[in-house]
Amino acid sequence: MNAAAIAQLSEGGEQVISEATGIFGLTWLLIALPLLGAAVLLLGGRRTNGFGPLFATTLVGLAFLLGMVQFVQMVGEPAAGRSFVQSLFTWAPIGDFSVDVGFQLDPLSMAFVLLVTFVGGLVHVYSLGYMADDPDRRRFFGYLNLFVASMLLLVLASNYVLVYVGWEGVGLASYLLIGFWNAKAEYATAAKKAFVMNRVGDIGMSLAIMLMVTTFGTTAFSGVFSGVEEASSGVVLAIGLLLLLAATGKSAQLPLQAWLGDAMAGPTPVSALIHAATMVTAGVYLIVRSNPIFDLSDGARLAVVLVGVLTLLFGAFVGTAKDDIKKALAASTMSQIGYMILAAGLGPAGYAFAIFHLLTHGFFKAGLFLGAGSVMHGMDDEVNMRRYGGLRKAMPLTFITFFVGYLAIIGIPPFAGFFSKDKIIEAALADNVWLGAAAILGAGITAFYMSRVVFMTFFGERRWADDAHPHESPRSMTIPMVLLGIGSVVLGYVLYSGSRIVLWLEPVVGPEEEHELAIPVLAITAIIIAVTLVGVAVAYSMYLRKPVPVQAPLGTVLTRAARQDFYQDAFNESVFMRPGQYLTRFLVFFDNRVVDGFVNGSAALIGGGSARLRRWQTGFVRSYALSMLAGAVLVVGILVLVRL
Amino acid sequence: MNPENYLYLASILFVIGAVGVLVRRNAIVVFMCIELMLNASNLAFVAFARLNGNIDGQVVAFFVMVVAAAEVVIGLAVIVTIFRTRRSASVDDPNLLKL
Amino acid sequence: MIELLAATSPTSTGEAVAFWFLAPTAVVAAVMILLSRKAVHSALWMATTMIVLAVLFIMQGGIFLGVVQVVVYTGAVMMLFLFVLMLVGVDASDSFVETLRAQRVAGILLGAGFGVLLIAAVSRATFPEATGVGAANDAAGGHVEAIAEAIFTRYVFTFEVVSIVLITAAVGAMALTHRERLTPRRPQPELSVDRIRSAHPTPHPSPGVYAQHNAVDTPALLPDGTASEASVPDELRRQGTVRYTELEDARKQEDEDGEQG
Amino acid sequence: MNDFPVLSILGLLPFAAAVVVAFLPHGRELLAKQIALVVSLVMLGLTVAMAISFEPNAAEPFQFVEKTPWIEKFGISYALGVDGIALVLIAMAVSLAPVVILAGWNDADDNERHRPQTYFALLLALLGTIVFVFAATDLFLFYVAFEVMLVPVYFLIGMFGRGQRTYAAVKFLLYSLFGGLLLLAALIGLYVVSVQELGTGTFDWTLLAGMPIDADTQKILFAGFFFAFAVKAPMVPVHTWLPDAAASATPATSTLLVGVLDKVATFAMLRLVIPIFPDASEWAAPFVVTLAVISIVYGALVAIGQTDMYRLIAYTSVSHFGFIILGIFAFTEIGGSGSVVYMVAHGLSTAALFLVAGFLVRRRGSSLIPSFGGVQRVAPLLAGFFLLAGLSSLAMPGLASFVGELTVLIGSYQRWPVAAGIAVIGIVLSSLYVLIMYQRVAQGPETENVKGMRDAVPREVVVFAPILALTLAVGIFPKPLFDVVNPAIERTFSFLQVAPVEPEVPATDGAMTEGGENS
Repeated sequence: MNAAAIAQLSEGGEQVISEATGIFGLTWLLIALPLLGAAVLLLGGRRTNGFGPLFATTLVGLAFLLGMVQFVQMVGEPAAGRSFVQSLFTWAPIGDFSVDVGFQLDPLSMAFVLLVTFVGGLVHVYSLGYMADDPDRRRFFGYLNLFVASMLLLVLASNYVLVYVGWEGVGLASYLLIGFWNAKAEYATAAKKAFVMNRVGDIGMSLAIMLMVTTFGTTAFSGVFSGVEEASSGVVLAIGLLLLLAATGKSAQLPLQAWLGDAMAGPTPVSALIHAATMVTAGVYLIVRSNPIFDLSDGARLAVVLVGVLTLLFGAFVGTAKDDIKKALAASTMSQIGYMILAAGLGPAGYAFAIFHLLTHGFFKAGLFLGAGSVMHGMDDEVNMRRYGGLRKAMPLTFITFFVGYLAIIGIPPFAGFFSKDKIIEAALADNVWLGAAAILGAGITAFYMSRVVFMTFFGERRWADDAHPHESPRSMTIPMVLLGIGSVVLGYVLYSGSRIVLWLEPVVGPEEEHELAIPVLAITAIIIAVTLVGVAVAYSMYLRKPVPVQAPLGTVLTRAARQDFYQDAFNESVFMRPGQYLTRFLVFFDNRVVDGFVNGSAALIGGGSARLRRWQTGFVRSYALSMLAGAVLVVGILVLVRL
Repeated sequence: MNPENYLYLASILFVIGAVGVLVRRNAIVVFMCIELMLNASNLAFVAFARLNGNIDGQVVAFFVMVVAAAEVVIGLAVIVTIFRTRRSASVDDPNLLKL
Repeated sequence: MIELLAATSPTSTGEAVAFWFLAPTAVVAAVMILLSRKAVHSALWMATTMIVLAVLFIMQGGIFLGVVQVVVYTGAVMMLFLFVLMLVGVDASDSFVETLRAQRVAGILLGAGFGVLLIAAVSRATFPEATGVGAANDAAGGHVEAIAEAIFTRYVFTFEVVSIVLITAAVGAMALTHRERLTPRRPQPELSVDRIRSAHPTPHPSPGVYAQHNAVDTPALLPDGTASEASVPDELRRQGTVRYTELEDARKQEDEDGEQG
Repeated sequence: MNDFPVLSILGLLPFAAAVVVAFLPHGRELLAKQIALVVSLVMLGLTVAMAISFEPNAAEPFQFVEKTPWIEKFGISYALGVDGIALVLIAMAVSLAPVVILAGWNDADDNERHRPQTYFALLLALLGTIVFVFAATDLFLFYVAFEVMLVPVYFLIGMFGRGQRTYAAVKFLLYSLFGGLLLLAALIGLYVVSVQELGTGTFDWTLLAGMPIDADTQKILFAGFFFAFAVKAPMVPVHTWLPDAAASATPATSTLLVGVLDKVATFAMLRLVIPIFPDASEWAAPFVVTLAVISIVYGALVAIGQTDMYRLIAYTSVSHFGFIILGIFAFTEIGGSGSVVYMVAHGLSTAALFLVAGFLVRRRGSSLIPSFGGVQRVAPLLAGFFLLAGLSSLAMPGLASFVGELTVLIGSYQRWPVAAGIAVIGIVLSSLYVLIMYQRVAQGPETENVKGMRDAVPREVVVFAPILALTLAVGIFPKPLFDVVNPAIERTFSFLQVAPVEPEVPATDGAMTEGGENS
C-alpha cells in the first residue's frame, strides 16, 4: 500500500493496517533468531558448550539490528501507516473460528522490540562475563534466548491467543531462570512460586480469551477491537478486569505481587532483563495494547488505577525496609510498574506515558540491576547492603553507572525518569487529586529508599567481611552498564522533546487527551522535585550521617512489617497454601478411604455375603437334595399357581 | 375307577421316594429311594400312555428304565469306591464338597 | 384277560379291585423302605414295590414293560443292590438319629408340600377319556410290535443315545471299581515259601470258633478263654472293628481294673 | 486403495504377530522384541499411508470401509471404517506403539515367572484390539473388542506389574466388567429398539445413528452406555481403579492403558453416545459437565497430594479426562474438535510422563517421590525429559496439550460459562502438581538417593525424541489435525438439536481498522 493511499484512507486519524512487505516481512525472523539459539543450545547438548554463549548473544544482536532497520524504515512511513500484519499460517481452524500465527508490527510493538532486543542483547553481553565460571552457562544462554523469543512473540502477536503463548513462554523462561541454581532448595521454591502465581494471573488471560471468542468469534486484535464497541458494557468490563488479572500476575501487581521478591533468586542478569526491564512490564503492554477495551469501560480503568496506586505505594514501602540489594530493587520495580499501570489506567491520557515510563524504566532499572550484579560479583555474591559501604572507590565505573540510574529513577532532571514519571504524576493529578497525591508520595518514598540503597552500598564506611576483596568487573560487564547508563541519561529527553513518544504511539493508543490542571505544570514539577529531595534528605540523615549497623536494628512495627513484605507471604500461606495443603491431604484421604473405600467396601460386602452364603453349602449331599426339593416345590408351586 | 388314581399313586410314591432320599443316610437305601422315584414316574408315564391311547408313554418309561439301570450301575460303583476308601456307606461322610 | 382289561377302557371292576389291593401295598412297601433299619429289609420292601408296580404296568396295558420291570428291576437291579449290600456289610443298620439340623422335619414337610402340589396339579388337570393302548397296538399288529416300531423308528436316535449311556455306564463301573495294583503280583511258589517260613504255616483259626457268634469279625476264643486276634481278617483288625464277645469284654475289663488296682 | 482391507490388516497383523511371539522358544527373547518392534513399525507405515489417502471432507461418514456379515440372525456384521476422529486416534495409538515397545524393552527381562515373549505378545494383542475398537462401525464388534481389550491388560498388570499387582489387576478387571455389563445390557436394549424402529434388528452404526428412540428409553440406554464409558474414561467418582492400575503396571502398559485405551471411552462418547442418543445426551449434559468439572478440579487436587509418581500421573489423567469430556459435552465444534486434539495431546503427554517416570523408577527401584531428589545434578538430560513431559502435561503453549486445553475451554465456555470458569482453575492446579513433583524429584541438592544415577541412555533418548517431536508438531502446527477432525465433529454434532453457538458481536470481516477513533 503506497503512502498516498494510506494518507487517503487515514483521514480522520484512522489507522491503517497493511500487509507486511519488504523488511517488515521479516518480522518472523525477529522471533526465529533467538528461538534458533534456544533450540541449538538446549538440544545441541555439550557440543555447543564452546560457542553457545557467544552464538546466543550474536543472534540477539542480529535481532536488534533487524529491529533497528525496521524502526528506521517505519519512521519513514507516514504516521497512520505504521502498522503491519503478517500471517504465517493458520494455527487452529475450527469452523468459523480460527487462530492465525500472525504478527502485528506497529509503533507500540516496535518500541518493545527495540527495548527487548537492546536490553536483552546487553544482558547477554553482560552475562558472558557474569556467568563465565558457571558450568551450566550453555543452558543459561539457551534459556535467555528462549526468553527473548517468547517476549518478542508476546509483543508481536496479532491475536490474544498468540499473546498468551508468548505470555506463558516468558513465564516458563522466568521459571527456568529463577530456578537456574535450583540446587538451593529455596531457589527452586521461588521459581515454582513465580510460575504458579503467574498461572493464577493466566486464569484471567484464559477467561478473557474465552469471553472474546464467545463474544466476537475471534481473538485477533483487529476483530476484537472493531467489535468491542458493539459489545455490552458488562462484557467489556469483564474482559477488562480479566486482562487486568493477567497483568497483575505477570507484572507483580497487587494482589499477585508476592513472587517478585523471591524471583531475585535467579542470576542477576536475569533479574535485570526479565524481572525489571521486560517481562514484568508485559502487563502494562497488555493493558495498553487492549486500549480500545479499556477506553470503553470506566469500571475496568478504575480497577487498573487502583491496582496501580496500591502497588506503587506497597512496593515503595517495602523497598524502604529491605537490606538485600536485589530485593530492594525488586520492590522498586514493583512500585515503578505500579506507576505504569496507574498511567495505563488513566486511559488515553496516560497510555503513552505508561509506555514512556516503561522504556526509561527498562533502561535505568536494568542498569541498576546490572550494577547490583556487578557489586555482587565483586563481593563474592554478598547481597546484604549492610555488608557493603564505601564501594564507591573500589568499583568506580559501577558506581557511576549505578548513580546515574539512581538519579534517573528518583526523577532528578534531566535524567530519564524525571520526564516519564513527571508526566504520569501530572496525568494522575489531572484525573484525581488523591491519585496525584499518592503518586507524589510514592516519588518521595522512591527517593528515600533508592538513596538508602546508594548510601548503604557506595557511601559511608566499609562494612565488608574480612575476606571480601571488592574489585571492578570485567569489560564485558561494564560496557553494557555504561550503555544503559547513557540511555538513562538521554532517553527521557529524547523521547520527551517534541512529544516524540506521544506522537509515535498515537496511531496505536490514540491521541493524548488534553487535561486541565488546577495548578501550573511548573509548580507541580517543583513540588515533585521538592518531595524527592526531602526523601533524599531523610535518607541522608538516617544512612549517611549515622553509621549503618551491620546487624539490622529491630525497627518499628512498620519497618518490620515492610521487611516481611507486609506479611504477604504469611497471608498467602495462611489463606491459600495451608488450607490448600489441608484440602489436598483431606481429598487424598477422602479418595482413598471414602471413594475407594466405597468400592473396596462393596467388594468386601460381596465377599462377606458370599462367605456367609457359603455356610449353606454344608457339603452334605442330603442338604443339597433338600434345597433341590425346595426348588422343585417352588417351581411346581409357581406353575400350579400360575395355571390357576 | 378313575384311571387318574394311578397318577395319585405315582405322586405318593414319588414323594415317599423323595423324602427317603432326604431322610435316610445309607447310600444304598438312598439309591433305592431314587429308584422308587423313577418307578413312580414310570407309573405316571404308563398311565399317561393309557389315557392318551398311544404307546409313546410306555416307550419313555422304557428309556427311563434303561437310564435308571445305567445310573444304578454307576451309582453302586461309586458307593463301592467310596466304601473302599472311607469304610462307610453313609452319605453324610463324604462331606468334603465345600470350601 | 388282563390284556383285555388294559386294552379296554374305562376301567373295569376287576381292575379297580386289583388297584385298591395293590396300591396300598405299594405305598406301605414304599413307606417300609424308609422305616426299615436294615438296608436288606429296605431292599426286600423295594422288591415288593417293584413287583406291585410291574403288575400295575401290566394292568394298564404295558405288558412288555411289566415284564421288563420284573426282569430288569426285580431281577437284575435288585440283585445288584443286594450284591453291593453284601459287599458293604449286611449287618450295617442305620442309626436313626438325625445329624443334620431340621433335615428330617424339613424333608417331610417339603415332601408333604410337594405331594400336595402334585396331587393338586393332577386333580386340576383335565384328561382325555382313557382309551387305552389297544388301538395303537392293533395298528402295529401287536403290543410288542407297537413298542418295537416306536423304539426303532421315531425314537431310534434316543435309543442309540441310551445305548451309549449304557455302555458308558458299564465301562464307567469297571473303571470306578477297578483297583490299581500297588505291588507286583507275587506268584504262588513265592507265597507258599513265605508261608512255610513264617511262624504260622498252618491256616489261621477260623473266626467265631468257640465264641458266641460265628461272624467274621468276632475272634475265636482260645482254650484259655482269650480271644485269638489271628482269627479275624487283618483288615478288620486294622480298622479296629473287631467285635469281642461279652465274655472277652468282661475279661478285658478285669485286666484293666487289675492294672489300676 | 479403498478396496484394500487396510483396517483388517492393521488389526489382525498384531494378533498374528502376538501368536508367533508367544510361541517363540526360550532363548529367543531378542527375536520376540524385534518382531514386536518391526510389526509396530509396519503398522505405523500402514497408518501413515492410510492417513495420506484419507479424504477429510468426504461425503460418506466412514472411509476404508469393510463389511462382511458375521451373525446374520442378529444383524451383526464385521464392519470396519474410520472417520477423522478414529483415524486420528488410531494414528496416535500406532505412533505410540513402537515407542512403548522400545520403552518396555527390558521390562520383562528380570521377571522370574513370565517370559518376555508373553509380555510382547500381550502388548501386540492389546494393539490389535485397540485398532478394532476404534475402527469398528458395528456396535457388537465394538463391544467385543471393548471387552477383549481387558484381557491383555489384565495379564500385563497381573503378570508383569509390581507391588500390589494382583489387587490392581483384579480391581481393573472387575470395574471394567461392571461397566461392560451395563453396556451389554444397554446394547441389547438398543438392539430391541432397533427391531421395533427399523423392522430388523441391527448393530450397524450407520443405521442406528439418528434412529428415533423415545425419550425415556433413550435416557435409560444412555445411562448404560455412559456409565461404562465413565468408568473407562475414568471420571470421578468411578476413577479409583486407575491409580492402582497405573501404580502397579509397567510404564509401557500404563502408557497404553491411560494414554490410548481410556480414550476409547471418550471416543465412544463422540462416536456412539451422541449420535445414537442425541436427546438423552442433551438432557444429561448439565450432569455430565458437572461431573467433568469435578473431575478436573478433584483429580488435580488429589494429584497434588500424591507421593507416588505413577499415582500422581494417574490422577492428572483423571483431571485431563475431565477436560476432554467437558469439551465433548459442550456440543460446540470448538469444544468437540478441541477434545479430540486433547485426546491426542493427552496420549502423548501421558506417554512422556509415564515413560520418563519409568526410566527414573527403574534406576531407583522405587516410584515414591521422596526417594528422589536432585536428579538434575546427576542426570540432567533425564531431568530435562521429565520437565518437558511435565510441561506438556500442564499445557505449556507450543506443546500439544495447550492446543487441546485452550480449544476445549473456549468451546465449553461458549455453552457452559460457569463450568469453564471453574475448569480454568485446573491450569493453576496443573502447574502445582507438575512443578511440585519436578522440584522434589529433580531439583534441590543432590541426595544420597540418586548418587551415581546414570543419565539417559541412547535407547531412552530414542524413546523420548519421537514423543517430543510429535508433541511439538501438534503444538505448533495443529491445523492438519483440525482439518481431519472438524468434519467428523461437525457430523457428530449434527445429530443434536442444540443451537450452534454464534458470537454475540461477530467481528466484521475485513476489519482493518483499529485504535485511533475508539476514544
